[in-house]
Formats: sequence, C-alpha cells, structure tokens
Amino acid sequence: MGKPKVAFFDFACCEGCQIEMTNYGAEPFLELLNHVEIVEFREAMTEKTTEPIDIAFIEGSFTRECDRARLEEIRERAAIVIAYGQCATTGGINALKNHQDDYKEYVYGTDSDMPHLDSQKAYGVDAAIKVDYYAYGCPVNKYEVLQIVLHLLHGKEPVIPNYPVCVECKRRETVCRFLEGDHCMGMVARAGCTAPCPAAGIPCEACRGFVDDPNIPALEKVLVEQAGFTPQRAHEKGRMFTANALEATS
Amino acid sequence: MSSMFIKDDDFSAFVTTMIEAGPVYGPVAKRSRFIFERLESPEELRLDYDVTILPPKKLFFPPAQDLIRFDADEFKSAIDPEEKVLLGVHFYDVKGLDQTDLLYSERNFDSSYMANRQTTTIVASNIQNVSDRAFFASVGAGVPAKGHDAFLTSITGGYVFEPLTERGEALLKHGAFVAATDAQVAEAEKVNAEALTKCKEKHEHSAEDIAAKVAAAFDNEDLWSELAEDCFSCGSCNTVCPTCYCFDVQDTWNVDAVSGQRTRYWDACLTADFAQVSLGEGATENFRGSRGERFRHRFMRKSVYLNDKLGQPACVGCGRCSAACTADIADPVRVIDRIMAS
Amino acid sequence: MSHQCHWTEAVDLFLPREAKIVKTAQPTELEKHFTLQMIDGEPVDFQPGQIMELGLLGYGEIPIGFASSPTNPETFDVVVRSVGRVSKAINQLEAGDTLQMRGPLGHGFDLDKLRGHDVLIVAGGIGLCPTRSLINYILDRRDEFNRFVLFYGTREPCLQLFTDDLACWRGMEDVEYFETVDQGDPSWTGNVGVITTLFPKVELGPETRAVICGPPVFYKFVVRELDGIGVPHENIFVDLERRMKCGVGKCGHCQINDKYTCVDGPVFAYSEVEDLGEAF
Amino acid sequence: MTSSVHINVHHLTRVEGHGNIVVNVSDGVVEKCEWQVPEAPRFFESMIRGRHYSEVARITSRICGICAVGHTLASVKATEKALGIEISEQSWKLREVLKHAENADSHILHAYILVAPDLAGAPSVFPLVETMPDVVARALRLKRLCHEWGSCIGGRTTHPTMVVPGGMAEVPSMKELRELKEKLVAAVPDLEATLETFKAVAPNIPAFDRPTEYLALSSDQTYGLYDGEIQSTLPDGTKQRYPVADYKQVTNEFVVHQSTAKYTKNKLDSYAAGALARFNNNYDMLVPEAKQAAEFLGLQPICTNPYMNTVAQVVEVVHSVYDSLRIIDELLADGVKLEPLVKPTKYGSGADSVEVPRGILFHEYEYDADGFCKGGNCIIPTNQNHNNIQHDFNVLVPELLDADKSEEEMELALSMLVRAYDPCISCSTHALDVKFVR
Ligand SMILES: Cc1cc2nc3c(=O)[nH]c(=O)nc-3n(C[C@H](O)[C@H](O)[C@H](O)COP(=O)(O)OP(=O)(O)OC[C@H]3O[C@@H](n4cnc5c(N)ncnc54)[C@H](O)[C@@H]3O)c2cc1C
Ligand code: SF4
Ligand code: SF4
Ligand code: SF4
Repeated sequence: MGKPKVAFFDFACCEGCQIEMTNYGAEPFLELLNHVEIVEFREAMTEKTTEPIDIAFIEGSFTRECDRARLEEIRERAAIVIAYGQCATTGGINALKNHQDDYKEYVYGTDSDMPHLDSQKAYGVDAAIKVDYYAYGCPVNKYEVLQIVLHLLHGKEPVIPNYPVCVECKRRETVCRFLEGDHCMGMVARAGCTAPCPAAGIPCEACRGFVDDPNIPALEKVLVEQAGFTPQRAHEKGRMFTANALEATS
Repeated sequence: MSSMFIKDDDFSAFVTTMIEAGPVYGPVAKRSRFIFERLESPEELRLDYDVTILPPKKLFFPPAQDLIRFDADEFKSAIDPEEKVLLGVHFYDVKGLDQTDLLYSERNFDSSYMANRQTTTIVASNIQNVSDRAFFASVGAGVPAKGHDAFLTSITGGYVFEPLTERGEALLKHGAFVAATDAQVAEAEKVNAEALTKCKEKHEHSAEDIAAKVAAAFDNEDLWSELAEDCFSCGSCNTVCPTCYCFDVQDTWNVDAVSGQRTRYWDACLTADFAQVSLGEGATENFRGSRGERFRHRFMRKSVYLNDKLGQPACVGCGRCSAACTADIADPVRVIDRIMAS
Repeated sequence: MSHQCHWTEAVDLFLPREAKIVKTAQPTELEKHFTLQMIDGEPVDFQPGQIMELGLLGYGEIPIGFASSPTNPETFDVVVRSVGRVSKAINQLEAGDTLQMRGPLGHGFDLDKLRGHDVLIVAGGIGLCPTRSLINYILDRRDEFNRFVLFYGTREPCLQLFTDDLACWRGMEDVEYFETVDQGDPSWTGNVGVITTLFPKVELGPETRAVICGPPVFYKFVVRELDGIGVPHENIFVDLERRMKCGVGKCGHCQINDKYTCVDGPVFAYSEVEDLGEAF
Repeated sequence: MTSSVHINVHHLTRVEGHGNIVVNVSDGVVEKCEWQVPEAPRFFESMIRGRHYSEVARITSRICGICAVGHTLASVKATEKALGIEISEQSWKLREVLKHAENADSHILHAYILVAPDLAGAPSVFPLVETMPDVVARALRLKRLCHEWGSCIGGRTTHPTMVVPGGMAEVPSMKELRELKEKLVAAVPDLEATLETFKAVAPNIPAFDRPTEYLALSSDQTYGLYDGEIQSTLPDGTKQRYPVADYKQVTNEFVVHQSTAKYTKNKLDSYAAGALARFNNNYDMLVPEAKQAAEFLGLQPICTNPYMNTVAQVVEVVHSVYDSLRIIDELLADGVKLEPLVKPTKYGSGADSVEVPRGILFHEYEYDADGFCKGGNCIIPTNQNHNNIQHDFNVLVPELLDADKSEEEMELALSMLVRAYDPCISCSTHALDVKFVR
C-alpha cells in the first residue's frame, strides 16, 4: 500500500489549528512525511486534487448553507473524515452567538440581509456531513493529532479522553484555580489538552467541549458558591466554547 | 541508631552536598502551594510547607509511567529506577507510601513501582504547618509510620536527625552532624507530638465504628446519590490521594510509526468510564454507572475494604481530597459524619 | 542501566512473552478462533477458567480466557470477539503471526470440587469460550466426573461458536447437551427461548455442581433456577467479567466490592460473591 | 499587448483565509480587476457583548490563529486602558519578547512556506522537501524555535494563555528564560543561512514600484512592535504622528461591494501596513544586526516595491531575535517573579494597538460598571491593506498588459503580489460595526 493521502480543508475559523501543524519541528514533521502524503493544504500549497483521499482533516464551522456542497464533496472523496479544532467539532467559539437573535443586525445593521453575509448559526461540520473522528481543542493539541494519525495509520481507533481537565491538572500538579480565588470550568471540560490554561494561571474555558455527561447544575452551583458569580454569569460561563452543548444539556 | 543534630547554619551546606552527590527531591513552593520537586539549590527547599498538591507517590508511580518499550524487532522492560533522596516527607505521607508498598508488593510484586521505592532514601520531617483540611491526628493514631530511612525534626537552632536505616545513616556523611543531646531529642519529640494537636478537622468515631457503619450503609442508595449529587466525576479526590493507585494502560506509537511504548497512566475510580466494558457491536456495560456508585466505592475502599489487610483505614488524613474537590463534597470527615448520622 | 541501583530485580509483571499463531478459524462474523504456541517452547501450565492478558504492541492488552483443555500442553486456544481496539487488531492476525501474552493469571475452576460429582455447565454467548476449556477437560477425563449436563444459549443460531464441537457434543452419549436461541431463524428447529427454558428438560439434583458463564444479565436468572433445584451456593461457580487492564491485581478496574476479578477470580463460588452489592 | 485576459483565482492558496482574484480584460480594456474577500463572517463584536473583561481577549484571540498573540496583546492592552490598569515593567518586557516571537514566527512561516516556493518556482513547500531538504529542515527548525520562544512567554503561540488584563498570569522561570536565551543564540547560524537563502532568490522578486502612504506604530524608544504612536510616512519622507486613541480618524473605514471586509485610507487613496511599512517608518530603531541584514539584502528606506515586504520580514526576524536577547538579559539580571495582577481602577472605554506581523492592529472596548463588555471594535491590518492591494492591482495590471505577459504570468504576478502582503483574511472579516453602502 502506498502512503495514505491526507488533505486539509478549512471553513469558518481562525486557521490556528493549521498553524499548530507547522509547529512540530523539523525531525518529527519530516518523519511524518515518510508515512503520509499531503495532497491538499490550501494555506501551504497551490496543488489541488480531485482524487480520492484517505484522511480528510476539516477545520472550521459549518455556518453557511453555501458551504454544504463543498463539505459533501469532501465527504464523498474521503475514506476518513476528521473534524479538527473546536470550530469543526462542535462549532467552538463561533457558536457563542448562536443564542443571540440579533447578532447579524447588531453587527451589520440594515445590511444584514446582504447575500454575501449569509451566515446561519455556527455548528460543527457534522451538522452537514458524517464525521468519523474528532480532534477537539481551540487550538487542537498537535500531539494528540499526531497520535490520531499514528493510530489511524495502524487501523486503530484513536483514544480520546472522556474525563475532565481536572485529571490533567492533577497529573501535572497545577495549583487549582479555585484555590487561588479564581473560577474554572475544568470539571466539566473534556481533557486531552494536558491542561495548559490552569497551568498558565487562567481558568479552563472548556475549549474542547464537555465530557459526555457533564454535571452542569453542579458547575453553576460551584461557580456561584466558590467563585462568587451571579447565577446569570454562572450560566453564561458555560457558553464560551460550548454554547451548542450547553443548549443540549439544558 | 542514635539521633544526631545539625545546626541551622550548617543545614544548607548539608543539602547542597546531597544535591551534588545525586538527585534530591523535596517540597518547594509553587504559586500559593507546594509540590515535591527536584531541588536545584537548598534555598528552594520549604520544610515549612503544610501539604503538597500531590503526595510523594508520584516519584515512584509517576502520572505516566512506561511499562515496556518496543520497536520493530523487540520489546523491553522500561524499568530504570533512579537512585535518589526524598527529603521532607510528612509522616502521613510515609504511611501512605507504606500502604502502597504493601499493596504493590503483595500477591504480585510490581517491579515498576518497587524498583523506584528501593532506590530512594526517604527522609521524613516534622510537620511545621498543618493544612486547613488535614485530620491525620484522628486516623490510625496508634499506627506508627514506617518505611522511611530517617526522620528530621526542626527544633531551636537546628534539626534533630534520627537515622532509621543504613540508607538514612549514610546521609550523615554529607553534613556537619553531632550527636543530639537528650534535651534536643526531647524537644523533637515534643514538637512532633504538638503537630498532632493542630488539625482543624477530626473524625469523632473510631475506625472500627466507621467501618461498620459505612459497610452497613452500602445499600442506602439515596444516601450515596445525595452525597454524590454535585460530583463531577473528575477523580481529583483519587488522584491526589496518597493511598490511591489505580491506573489505565495505553499503547502509543512514536512518529516513526513503528516503535512505541506501553504506558500506565493514573486512573480514578470516580471517573465515569472506569468500570465500563465493551460487549461488541457498540454495546457497553458500566458496572459502576452512577455517580453514587462510584462515590460509594471510594468510601468503601478508604474506610472498609482494606482495613484488615492494612491494619488501619486506607486514608491517612492528609486532607488533600477535601482541598482538591472543587464541589467540596469529598472531605472524608464531613462525608463520614453524614454517613454516621444516617 | 545508567544509575547505580539497589533493587531486587524481580520478574517484571508487565513484560509479556511471545506466542505464535498456529491456526485460525472464523466461527462467526465477530469472533475468531486462534490456536497459539509459545515461541520459547515453554508449555503454558494453566487451569480451565484461568485467563491471560493477550496483547499486540501498539494496540494494547486484553484479558482473554483459555478456550482449550490443558490436557494438551503444546498449544492452547483462544476465541476473540471483535469489540474494540485490541480485539479488532488481534482478529486481523493470521497463522504465522506473533502476538504477546502474559499468564496464566487468576483463579480457574476448582476441579477438585467438580470431580466425582454431577456437573452442569450453563454457558451464554461468548461465555462458551472459557467454559470450553472446562468442557474439553471433562471430556478428556470423563470418568473422573459423574453426569455431565451442558446448556448453551445464544441470541441467534448464527452466533453459535465452536459449531464443530457442538455437533460432536450433540451426538455424544455421555454429555447431556441442550441448546437454545433467543430468536430462531427459518432453519432452526431447536429450542427457542432464554437459557432458563432449558432447565425443565432435565432432571437435576441438589448434589449437582454448577458452572455459569455468560453475559452480565444472565447470572441472576440461572441462579434462581438452581435455587429451585436446591443446589447450595458453595457449589455454584460463576465466571465473571469486568473491565481489566493489568490482570495482576493492581490497576483497580476489575474490582467487585473488595474483590479483584483478575486475581480473586475470574471464577468465584457464588457463595463468595452473592452478597457483594456490585457482583450482579 | 495582451488583448484578452480572464483570471479567476477562487480561494487563493498559500494565504491565510479566503480571497479571490478576478481580472477581466477584453480587447485590451480592463473591465474588471478585483481583489475580493468572501471569507465567512464570524460576528466577534456580537460575541463579546456581555462577557466579563477577563474573557474578552480569549474570545478575540480567536479572530486569527496566526496573529493570536497580537490580538491577545491588543485586546488586553485596550481592556487595560478601559479599566485604568498600568502594568509592571516586568510584564511590559515579557510582552515585548512575546510580540517579537510572534512576528518572527509568522514571518518565518510566510517567507519560507508561503513565498519561497514562488521564488523557487515550486507550487508548495512539499516538493522542496526533495529538492532543497536543508532549506525545508531549516524552515521547520526556525518555525519550531519561534513556537518555543512564544510558548515560553505566552504559554502557547496559538491563543496564548499567560497574557491577561493586569499583567501576566504566569511567568517563565529563570531556568526557562536562560534556556530560551540559549536557543536564540544557537539559532544565529540558521538566521545567517536564512539571509543567504533570501539573497539568492532576491533577483526573482518582481520589480514594481507604487509609492503609497506607510502606516505603523512608532516610538522614540523602540522599533514599536508592542507599543507606540501611530505614524504615517509618505513616499517623500514626510512623517506625522497621531495618538492611538485617534485611530478612527486615521483609518477612516469604508465599505466596498467586493468584500466582507472594510477598506481604509488616510492621506492618499490607500495606505500600506506591515513589515515594509514599519521598515519605512522605523528604520532608525532597528538593531545594528538588522540594519546589516537589510543592507545585505538590498533593502533601504523608503522602499516602494510591495513585493519587498517579504524581505522586510526577514530583516524584522533578525531584529526580533537580537532585541529579544537584549530584553531577556535585562530580565535575567533583574530576576523574574510572579506578580499579582494589577486590579482595575475604573470601568470605561479604551483603545490600544500593537503591530502584528501584517501591520498595525487596533482594538477598542467599552465596559459596564461590573466589568462586562458593552461592545467593541477592531481594525485589522489586512483590512487596511486590501485597499492598497486593490490600488496596486489597478497599476500592475496595465503594466503587465503592456509588457505582453501571458495570462498565467499575470495570474502568478498578481498572486505573488497578494502573498507578499501576507494577508490574514480570517482576521479581516471580523465583524464590522459600520453600515454597508448599498
Ligand atoms: C475474565 C475475562 C475473560 C474474558 N475472556 C474473553 C474471551 O475468552 N474472549 C473474548 O473475546 N473476550 C473475553 N473477554 C472480554 C475481552 O477482554 C474484551 O472484549 C476486551 O478487553 C475488549 O478490549 P478492546 O481493546 O478490544 O476494546 P475497547 O473497547 O477498545 O476497550 C479498551 C479497554 O477496556 C477494557 N475492556 C473493554 N471491554 C472489556 C471487557 N468486556 N472486559 C474486560 N475489559 C474490557 C480493556 O482493558 C480494553 O483494553 C474477557 C474478559 C474478562 C474480564
Ligand atoms: S484548575 Fe480547573 S481544571 Fe484544574 S483542577 Fe482546578 S477546576 Fe480542575
Ligand atoms: S474530587 Fe469531588 S467532584 Fe471530583 S470526583 Fe472526587 S468527589 Fe467528585
Ligand atoms: S482519602 Fe483524602 S484525606 Fe484520606 S488519604 Fe486520601 S486524599 Fe488524604
């Protein structure tokens, strides 16, 4: 078998996850190229293909009906579709406006119905096509992405944690934000990032989304009781990167 | 072996000489808390710490520990212990290690852990400050700590150093020790006894009474789901516990896609998938599917299941879980009080 | 080793041995049957009911029961059902490939408690794999046991394992073999119904020694039938399954209350575990 | 002269975000010549409404994954203005090093991965893995270095974690800083090799001059990446400074039909921002090593060839490495320690700016009395360049037609021109708060 053909595609996003892919360093990156062939990566290459691809990485949210056809075309060509980055997996930060009814008017005023500003609510790309695997995070954990690729090269399903970020804080012995008088959402956030935010002295915002069964009532209670939030703010907090999931749990 | 004394002024030279001789780990400050870390200089050492975020188990059973390494041709054991000194362990953590030593060596001898234990010289130290959530005075009070190689107590003008093993005695060569006077030994005893009076929390019942009542509450589903209502299944209470030692095992490949490692990672019985199995065709079964069942399991283990084997409860009263639990529902003193009142 | 070390170099619990696949068969879509031989030539000295950690580097290890009788020490059999990462990868292997194993591990069936008695084995689904080891052992030493009754239930006829064995058992004089399926198909002429519907078909006494191995829901119902017959709980042996990682009593995953399925089991006398709130 | 041309580059590659080039020429008459920005709008201004001031930079950082550090810094600085926060000298220095890391990081990516293939006649960097393995390995090495450099100070480079209103939520340890210094020093040979590489391909840079206005942050103390006043330099060398608070009077945003992003202008029809604009404004403040690099590469102020932006970027990389080494030495001498965050002294509105790789970036916010955001505005450098790109097109297309270039050659020349600006289009389609002209 030849090297698997890998392609990268982007939709509404900041393209930070692509950038993470350039940060491996020379040896790991060149070694990886011994095992996969990158056939399409708009930001880094002019070449485009119409051939079947083995693994398609899709970055960015599905926010415009006009993107559906392009997504479907990718799905048709790709044996495996991986949504990578939070925009693509759950809608990510783009979904922070989904609960607002007036986001278009607020931003574009009376021009909000102009066709090139067409934008629905933001969802993960699985709102348009079937996704096989999810690489969460804003940005993705590049080492997790590497493990996903290595697993798939061996036909093994990737291992994605379903435990909260607190686990990773503990593993690296981070001082809990609550112990420093701050707040945090790590208790309901899906781990896999290695908890860089609390380690850097800031709260986890659940940028990888929630664990499968997040205890949201307890989260809001803790934010009120331990962090001194108003109930309103405690509820709003759950929206940062997880607006779509919050709608689903409440 | 008789107790020795070292002056405050000579202590830092003692630590420096040890550091020069090989790796030394001890409590150091991290933001507003403390952690055990490899010392670069004696100034970092904070023997006045109250409690570290993680217990010293992390040095013997690290959060991620390779078990075997493999490449295209062969696989090998990854055991490669480091000869080191661990300085400043409080007695409750010594007890925790002693329990883990037993559990990791009985029936099947776990060399991945035990090799690290056997290559470490442990110097325990007195508790200069007591953390807010500690209750070590009221658990296993009659059970002495064992497993350390020496005991260091801070007294007026210096430290009393009590070597307990040859390993402990071997450290004497690194510092300007003199024989401790009887008065100094007596002061050290007093200092250590006083630490036991400073815990803010305490169990009001004996370990036996607690064990009996907790065991009897096993089927009280309402109680467990009430206790676990705010639980995030985050496992922090397990992870920071000196007597918890469960793990998960995962294999990963290196970027060459051929070589790799089998690694064990700390796992926690409070996390949702801990007891979940796959049955095929996508079906799963979770043998502890509810928060209450998982919460119960932890308390059964801490207060009931292991008491006979260990001769004491599997909780040493460090209070780490109480502080680590963001929902503040994990405190053994409060939970046991609630169970006793049920 | 880079450091000066003072430690007892004991056996590394996690270092597996290599085994070669001698033969494979695919009894059902999900299950694959392997005959294995240790590469170092050492025979594996196991008891029916014991388990091993079967592994593939890079994929992981899984607990699997011995599916053959220890009477043949040269090779041993396993049947692996594809359910996840490791089992799927193992089931891609063919004769000639190697994999790794650690074991035997845990407690098997206490054969002394079965010898000289009537034995009933109740197997459901993949539960036939570990019990096949015992079945074949009994058949190999048939005269050491009294009556031998075997119940086997699957969800559908196509899920039956070891169909050659089944054919053979159906025809054997000294095995009272009964089978059932939850749901039949047009070609199925046998019993349809859950496993307990087989009990009325045979007369069993309270002296019987019973062995149960099946899916989690299975045990309660079978024990209820045995209670009806009056079999004491010390004489009922259950083979239990739990999530398992290390297989040596350390990782904590397989605990049923204070018992470790891997070292205290997987075979337990029912009396040992019936009061454990987490057992059934 | 070429009489009929139809260029339609849909989603130009090797640029960040989505942009189209459309040129129609019939019978020698230019009917359409457009740089279009169709990127999906993302409504950031709407999203920050009602969010606490501690969350705002974490949201606006997501405007762009390449200038995430710059957005974070600009956002945090604007919030600090609005809340009356003065950060410590240590925080200021750390942020300066972080800003350098981002500029170098982005420039390395742009110069090596996005532009160099054009200059080497390849469609992307991947074929170069075979033909120029040393150069590709060096590019990846430098990219990784910049990533580690920024991560040391910022926690990470894509959406940095450590920079927060009030200072730094965490600081690198002395050990980490010493290691960073060693890494930067160790990279000097790669830096020199970079200069050689770009000197070798410099003759392939198209000759094209279109004098325009150059806008950048400037200060009398530094090259002005982290802080300064707005400065305009005209082709004749006339300079003028404006306070950052007056940014709207300098940028004068307006709306055009072909773009989800707004255009800007100041004194002339359009102005340029970015490495070349900074170089033209702040040449005097470059460290000596960077001045030597500029001389080596044949770049002098005031340079009016937009294709030379890439060369200016390489010069800036040299500046960032050496200037960071200077600041790190100061930090090491003073000792770095975790400081408490400076608390707000008021709640109001404030605007501030940093230079991001593509040019001058403005953020502005207003907060209510409880510290929740009432609204905000950002003006992104790529937006400021769109108009300049369009004006370059207007001059370049006729020139190319006159020179009898083929359609492919024209397409390449226009694509290369856009790439030279290193446009960052996902930035530029942040939400807009201005009414569209119908
Ligand atoms: C005592 C015992 C005997 C067994 N005998 C057999 C047998 O003879 N044949 C057979 O096909 N299967 C047997 N199993 C079940 C088999 O171990 C699981 O199907 C297997 O572990 C699934 O692993 P996986 O990696 O393929 O699945 P994944 O879903 O990827 O599982 C990941 C990990 O979870 C654990 N796990 C998941 N499901 C189970 C499970 N059902 N039981 C235990 N651990 C699990 C394992 O550690 C596994 O590696 C037995 C299990 C036990 C406990
Ligand atoms: S800082 Fe956040 S993620 Fe970390 S332990 Fe505390 S609550 Fe959990
Ligand atoms: S630390 Fe608290 S919230 Fe987390 S699992 Fe333990 S009891 Fe539950
Ligand atoms: S249960 Fe809590 S108090 Fe007891 S030893 Fe464990 S962490 Fe410490």
